[in-house]
Amino acid sequence: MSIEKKEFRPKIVAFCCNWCSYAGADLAGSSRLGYPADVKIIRVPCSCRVNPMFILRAFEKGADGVIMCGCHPGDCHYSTGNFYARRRMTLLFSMLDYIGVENGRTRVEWVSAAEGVKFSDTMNSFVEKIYSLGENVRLGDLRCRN
Amino acid sequence: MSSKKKQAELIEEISGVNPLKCMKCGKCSASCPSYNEMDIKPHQFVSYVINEDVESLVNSESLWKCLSCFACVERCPRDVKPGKLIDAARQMVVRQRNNTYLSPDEVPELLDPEIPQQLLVSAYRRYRR
Amino acid sequence: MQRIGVFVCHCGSNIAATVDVSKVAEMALMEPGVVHAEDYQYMCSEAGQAKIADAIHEKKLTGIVVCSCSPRMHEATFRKAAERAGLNPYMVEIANIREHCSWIHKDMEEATKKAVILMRAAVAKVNLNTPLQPGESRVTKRALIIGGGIAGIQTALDIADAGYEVDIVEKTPSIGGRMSQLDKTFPTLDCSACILTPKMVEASAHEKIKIYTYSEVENVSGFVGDFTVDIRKKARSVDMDKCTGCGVCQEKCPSKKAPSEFNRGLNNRSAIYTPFAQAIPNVPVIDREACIKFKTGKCGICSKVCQAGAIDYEQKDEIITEKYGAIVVATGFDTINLDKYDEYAYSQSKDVITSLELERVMNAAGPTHGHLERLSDGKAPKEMVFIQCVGSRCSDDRGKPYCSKICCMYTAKHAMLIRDKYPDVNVTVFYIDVRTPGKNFDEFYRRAVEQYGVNYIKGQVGKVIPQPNGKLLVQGSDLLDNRQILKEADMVVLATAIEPNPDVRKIATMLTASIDTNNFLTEAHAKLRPVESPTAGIFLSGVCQGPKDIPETVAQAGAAAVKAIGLLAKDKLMTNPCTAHSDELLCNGCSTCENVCPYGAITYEDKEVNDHGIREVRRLAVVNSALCQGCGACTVACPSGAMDLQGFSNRQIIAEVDAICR
Amino acid sequence: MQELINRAKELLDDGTVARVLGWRAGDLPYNPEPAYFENAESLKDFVYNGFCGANLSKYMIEASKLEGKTLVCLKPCDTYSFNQLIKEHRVDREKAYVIGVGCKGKLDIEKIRAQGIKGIESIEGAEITDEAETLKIQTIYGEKTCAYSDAMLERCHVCKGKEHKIYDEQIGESKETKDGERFDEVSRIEAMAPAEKFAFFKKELSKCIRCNACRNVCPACSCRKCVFDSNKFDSSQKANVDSFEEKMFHIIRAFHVAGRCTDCGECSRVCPQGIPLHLFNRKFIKDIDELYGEYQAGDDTDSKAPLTNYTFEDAEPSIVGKRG
Repeated sequence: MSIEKKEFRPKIVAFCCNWCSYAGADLAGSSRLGYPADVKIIRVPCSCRVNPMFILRAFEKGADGVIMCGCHPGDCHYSTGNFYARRRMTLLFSMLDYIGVENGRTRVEWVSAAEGVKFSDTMNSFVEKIYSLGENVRLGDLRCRN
Repeated sequence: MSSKKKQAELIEEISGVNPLKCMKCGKCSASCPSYNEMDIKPHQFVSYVINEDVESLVNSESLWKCLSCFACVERCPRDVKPGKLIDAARQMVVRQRNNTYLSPDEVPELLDPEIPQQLLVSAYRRYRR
Repeated sequence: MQRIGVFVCHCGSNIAATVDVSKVAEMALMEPGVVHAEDYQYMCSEAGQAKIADAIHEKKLTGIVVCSCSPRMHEATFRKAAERAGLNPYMVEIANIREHCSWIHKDMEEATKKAVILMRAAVAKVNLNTPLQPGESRVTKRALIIGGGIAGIQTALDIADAGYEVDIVEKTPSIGGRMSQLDKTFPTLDCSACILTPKMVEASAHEKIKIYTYSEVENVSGFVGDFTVDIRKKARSVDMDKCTGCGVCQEKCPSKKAPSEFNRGLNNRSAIYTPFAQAIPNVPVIDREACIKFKTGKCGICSKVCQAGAIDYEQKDEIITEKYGAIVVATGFDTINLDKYDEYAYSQSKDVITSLELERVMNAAGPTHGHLERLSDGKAPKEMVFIQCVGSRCSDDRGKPYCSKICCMYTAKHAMLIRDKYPDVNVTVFYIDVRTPGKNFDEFYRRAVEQYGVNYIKGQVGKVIPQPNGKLLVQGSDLLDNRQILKEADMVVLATAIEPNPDVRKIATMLTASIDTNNFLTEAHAKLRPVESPTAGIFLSGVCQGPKDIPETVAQAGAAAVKAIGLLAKDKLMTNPCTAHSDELLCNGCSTCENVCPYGAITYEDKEVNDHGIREVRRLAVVNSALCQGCGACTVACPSGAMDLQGFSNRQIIAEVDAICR
Repeated sequence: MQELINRAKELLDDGTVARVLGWRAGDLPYNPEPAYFENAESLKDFVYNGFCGANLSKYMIEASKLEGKTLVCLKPCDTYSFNQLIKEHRVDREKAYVIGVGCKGKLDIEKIRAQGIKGIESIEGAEITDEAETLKIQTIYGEKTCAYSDAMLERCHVCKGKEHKIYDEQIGESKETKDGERFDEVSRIEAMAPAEKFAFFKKELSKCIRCNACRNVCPACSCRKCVFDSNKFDSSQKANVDSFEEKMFHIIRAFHVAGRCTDCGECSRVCPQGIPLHLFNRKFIKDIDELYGEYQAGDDTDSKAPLTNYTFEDAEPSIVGKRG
C-alpha cells in the first residue's frame, strides 16, 4: 500500500489486554512483522476493562476505527474477563451498526501472546478496511446543526 | 517478473500449495504407487517449483505417470501435497493446448463400459477445473 | 500540576535507527506538565537510570515517562530506579516505541510521528497518575506439587530440603510417572528404575513431604502466597494405615482382565492392584469398574485373604482443603492417540507398537519379561523398523506442529540396546532429521550407527501393510539414494509424538495459568522466566511447559523449586496496588460489580456516608484489595462510574485516547 | 378509583402504611402528577385515570429511606421496574405496600393532539373504571371524540401483559391492550441501509436538548450521580461540547440500562422533543433475546442479568457484520 502524504491517514486506536494481545503485539514487534503506523495501542489489564465510553470517546475525538484485542475465550488471564467483554462489545457494535455506523470501523480480535503473526495480520487487514471506508464523518456529525 | 517465476507462481496458484512448507521428509515418495515409473520423484516436485524449473516438470514422464491417487496429498504432514503440484502442472499443459476441453454433453458418448471406474474418477479429478 | 520528565531511549540503534529520538524529546517539552526531556543511548543501563535519578532530584519531578521498549520488558526496572530516587514507583509510565514502533516501521518520519503520539499518550496518562502504595499479604509456607512424576518428585525434594512443607498430588495410585515406565535412559543407559526408585523412597520418607496419591485437585481459589486448594482423595477401598503391602489380595483376585495402565495395556492386571512392584505407596487400590464385588456384590475374596483387614469396600472419596503459598504444576505428558494414522497399521497389527510400549517390552517387569518378541505370536523378530516423527512436526490436524524432542535419542537407545542384546536382529530407522543437541548426544547416536550397525535411512515411511504371512511390509523412501524401499519387517516401532497430559487444561483453568494452543503451559517469559507462569505463585516443572528429556526436566524441576522457595521464604508479599476501588459517594450498592468479579473480591457493607451534608447509611461495594487482581471487569459493569481501577483509571485511559486522537 | 382511595384510607388509619404514593390532578385535565399523601384528608386530591402513565417505582428509592411503610400504586408494567429495583438493592421490599392497580392502557396527549384536537378543556372516558371505547373531549371548539386505543401510548400497544409481577394486593381490573409486535419498529430500522439508518437517527437525535428528562424518569437510570454529571470520565457537562454528545449520552445511557431496562417506555413518554428513545433500549433487548436467550428484566428478583453472565459459546462481536 503506498500512500502519499496528503492522502487520508486514519486514526486507529487499538485496546490490547496486557497478558495476551499486548504481548502478541510485542512479539509482532520483535519478529519485525510490520503494520501501518496508523495503529496506536493502549494497554489495558484485560479486555473487560474496555468501557464502551472509551470507544465512543475515541470516535468522538476523531478516530476512524477502534479495535479491541484480548486473550482467546477460555484463556483469559482473569478467567472470565473476555467473556464479559465479548458480550459488551457485541451489543455495542450492534448498536453502532443500528444507528448507521459502518460496522467495519469496530472490531474485536482474540490474539494470544504467541500470535505475533496474527496480530500483525489483524492490524494490516483492519487498517486496510478503514482505508476502504475512508474518513469517519458519520460519527462526528450525527447531530447536524444546520 | 521472469516467465519462469510466473510459471512457478501459476502452479502455486492453481494448486493452492505453499511449497515452502515442505520439510523434506519424503513421505510422499514413500506413499507413491507409481514411484518406480517416475523420472522426477514426488518429493522432488516441490523443489522443482521452488527452483522455478516448471519446464522440466512439464516435460517429465512423471506428469503422465501420476495416478492422481492422492496418497501423497492424504499423508503429507505439512500440507504441501505434491500430488496437487503435479496436477497443477498438468493443468498448465492442458490449458495451453486449445480446444481440448470436452463439454459435459460429449462425455456420455465417449464412455466405454470397459473403462475402470477409478480411471474415470481420476480423469474427472484432473480435468474438473 | 505534575512535573514530568520524559526520557527517550535509543536502545543502541534499535530505536534510534528508525525514530528521531531527539525530535521526540524536543516535542515532549511542548506537552503540558513536561519540565524535562532528554534522550540517551541506553536508558536501562546504570548510567541511564542515574540520569533519571538526577533529573528527579534536580527538576523535582513528580512523574516520569520513559520512551523505550515494552513495559513488559523494563517497566519494573524504571519503577525501581524511580523509587530509589525517592519517587513513588507508580508515577512511571512507559511509551513503547520499540516493539510497537521502531521495530515495525521502516519510514523514519512516520515512525517518529508515531513515537511522538505514543509519548503524548504516556504523558497524558502520567498527568493523572497518583502515587500508589502496595498492600501486604501473608505467605502460607507450604507448596503444592501437582503431579508425582520425576519433575514433581524433584521439585518436592528440593523445596522440602530447604525446610518447607510440600504436598504432592498424584492422580494415579503411585508416584513415579512416565519415568517409572522406562527401561533404560539415554545417553548413559542407566536403568531407569534404579535411579528413580531411590528418589521416590526419599520423597515418601521425607518428613516435610506429604503425598496424596490417587488424588486430584478439585478446586483452587485465592492468590499468590495464599491459595486454598480442595484435593479429592479418591476412594482407594484399601485402608492405607492397615495395609502391609503383602500382595496376597492381588494374587487371589479372580478378576484379572483389566488392561494394565502401567504396561500400556499390553497385558492385564487384577482389579485390586498396585501399578508396579516399586510403587509408592505400596498400597493397592481397587479398580471399582473391574471389581466383581463392586459390579455384582458377590466375591469379597480380597477382604477374606487380607490378614490386616485393610480392605474397605465402603470407603468414600474425601475432600481435603489445604492452604498453600506456591503451586508447582508438573503434570507431564502422554503419547498422542494414533487413531488418525491408519497408514502405519497401529490398530491393525499387534506388532506395530509405540516406543513407550517398546520400553515395557524391553523391561524385565514388562509383559514379555524383557524378552524382545512379537506381541502377536511371541516369535523373536529378525527385522525391526523404527519410524520417526509419527505425529510430530505435522501441520495438519492429525498430529502436533512441534518436535517432540526426545524421540531421536530414545530411538538410538532402543536400536542400540536391541543390537547389543540380539545381534542377529537388523534394525532400520527411517528418519527425517536426526536431532541430537545435548551433551554426549550426537556421540551416542553415532555409536548406534558406527558401533552397532543400525541402518539409518533418510526418508519417511508411507505405509505399513500387514502381510498374510504375519510380516509387515514397510514402504518408505530413501531420499539420499532417491529410491523407494519395500522392506519386510517383523516389528515396527513408532516414535509417537508426545502431548501434555490432557488434564492440564482443566488444571490451568483452575489456576488461571495461561496455556498455549498445544496445551503446553505458557511461561512468564520465554527466555528470562522459563519456569514461572504469568500467574503469580504458579510455577512450571517438566513437560507440562514443553517437550524435554529427563536431565532437562530435573534441571527445570530444581529451578521451579528455587523460584517457589524464593516465594515461600518471604513472610509477606507486596500486593499489586493496581486494584479496583469504589467511590463511596457514587456507589449505588446495586451488586452488578459483585456479579462479574472472578475473585469474589467485592462484598457489600452498610456504611454511614456523609454525602455533602446528608448523613445516611448506604449499601456500598467494598473491594478486598488482597483478593482483587485488577482485571477491571467491575469498572465497566458499574453504571455510575463509582468503581475505578487504580493505575488504569477511566480518566487515564480517556486521556490516552484523547492524546492519540488529537 | 374510589375503592383505591377507601383502601388507602384504611391502611393509613390502621397504621399499616405511613403514606401513600399515587397521583394527584395537575393543572390541566391530562397531566396528573405523582404525589405523596400523608393522611386521609389529603387523599381527596388523589386521582387515577388513563393519563396516570407515570411509573412510580423509582420514587420508592427515596421512599425506602423514610420512616414506615409506603403504599405504592403500581400498574402491571411498573411492577417489572419495581422487581428490578429490588434485585439491585435499590428499594426495600419491607418498606413497600404494593397495590397492583388495574390498567386498561395509558393515554398519550400527543396522540390526541395529533388528531387535530386542540384547546382541550376536559376529557371524559379516561376513568379507569369506564368501559367506554371512546374518549369524549370538550374543547374550546366544541366536543370531539377519539377512540381510546388511538390515543394510547405506543408502549401499551406492545404491552408485556396485564399480570402484576409483585403486589400485596390488587385493586381494579386490567385489560389486554397488546395489538402490535414489540420489535417491529426496531426490525424496520435494522432493515434500512446504513445511510438511511443514519439519517433517521440524525433527524431524531438532532432534536435532543439534553434536558435529562429521560434520565430522570427512568427507573433503571437511578444512579446517585450519573456518569455524565461526575468527573469520572471527563464527561461532566450538561450542555454539549460538540455534536457527539447526544449520541454518546443516549448510547451510553441505553448501554448502562441494557439487561436492566424493563421497557417501561417512560423515556419516550416524557421526552419533550418526542424522540422515540425506547428504540435504543429495545434494540438492546432484541439483541439480548436473540443472542443470549429471551430475557425480561424485572420478571424476577434473582436471575443473572445478561451482561453479568456469559457462555463459552457466545456469539463473537463479528456477528454484527454477518447478520447483514
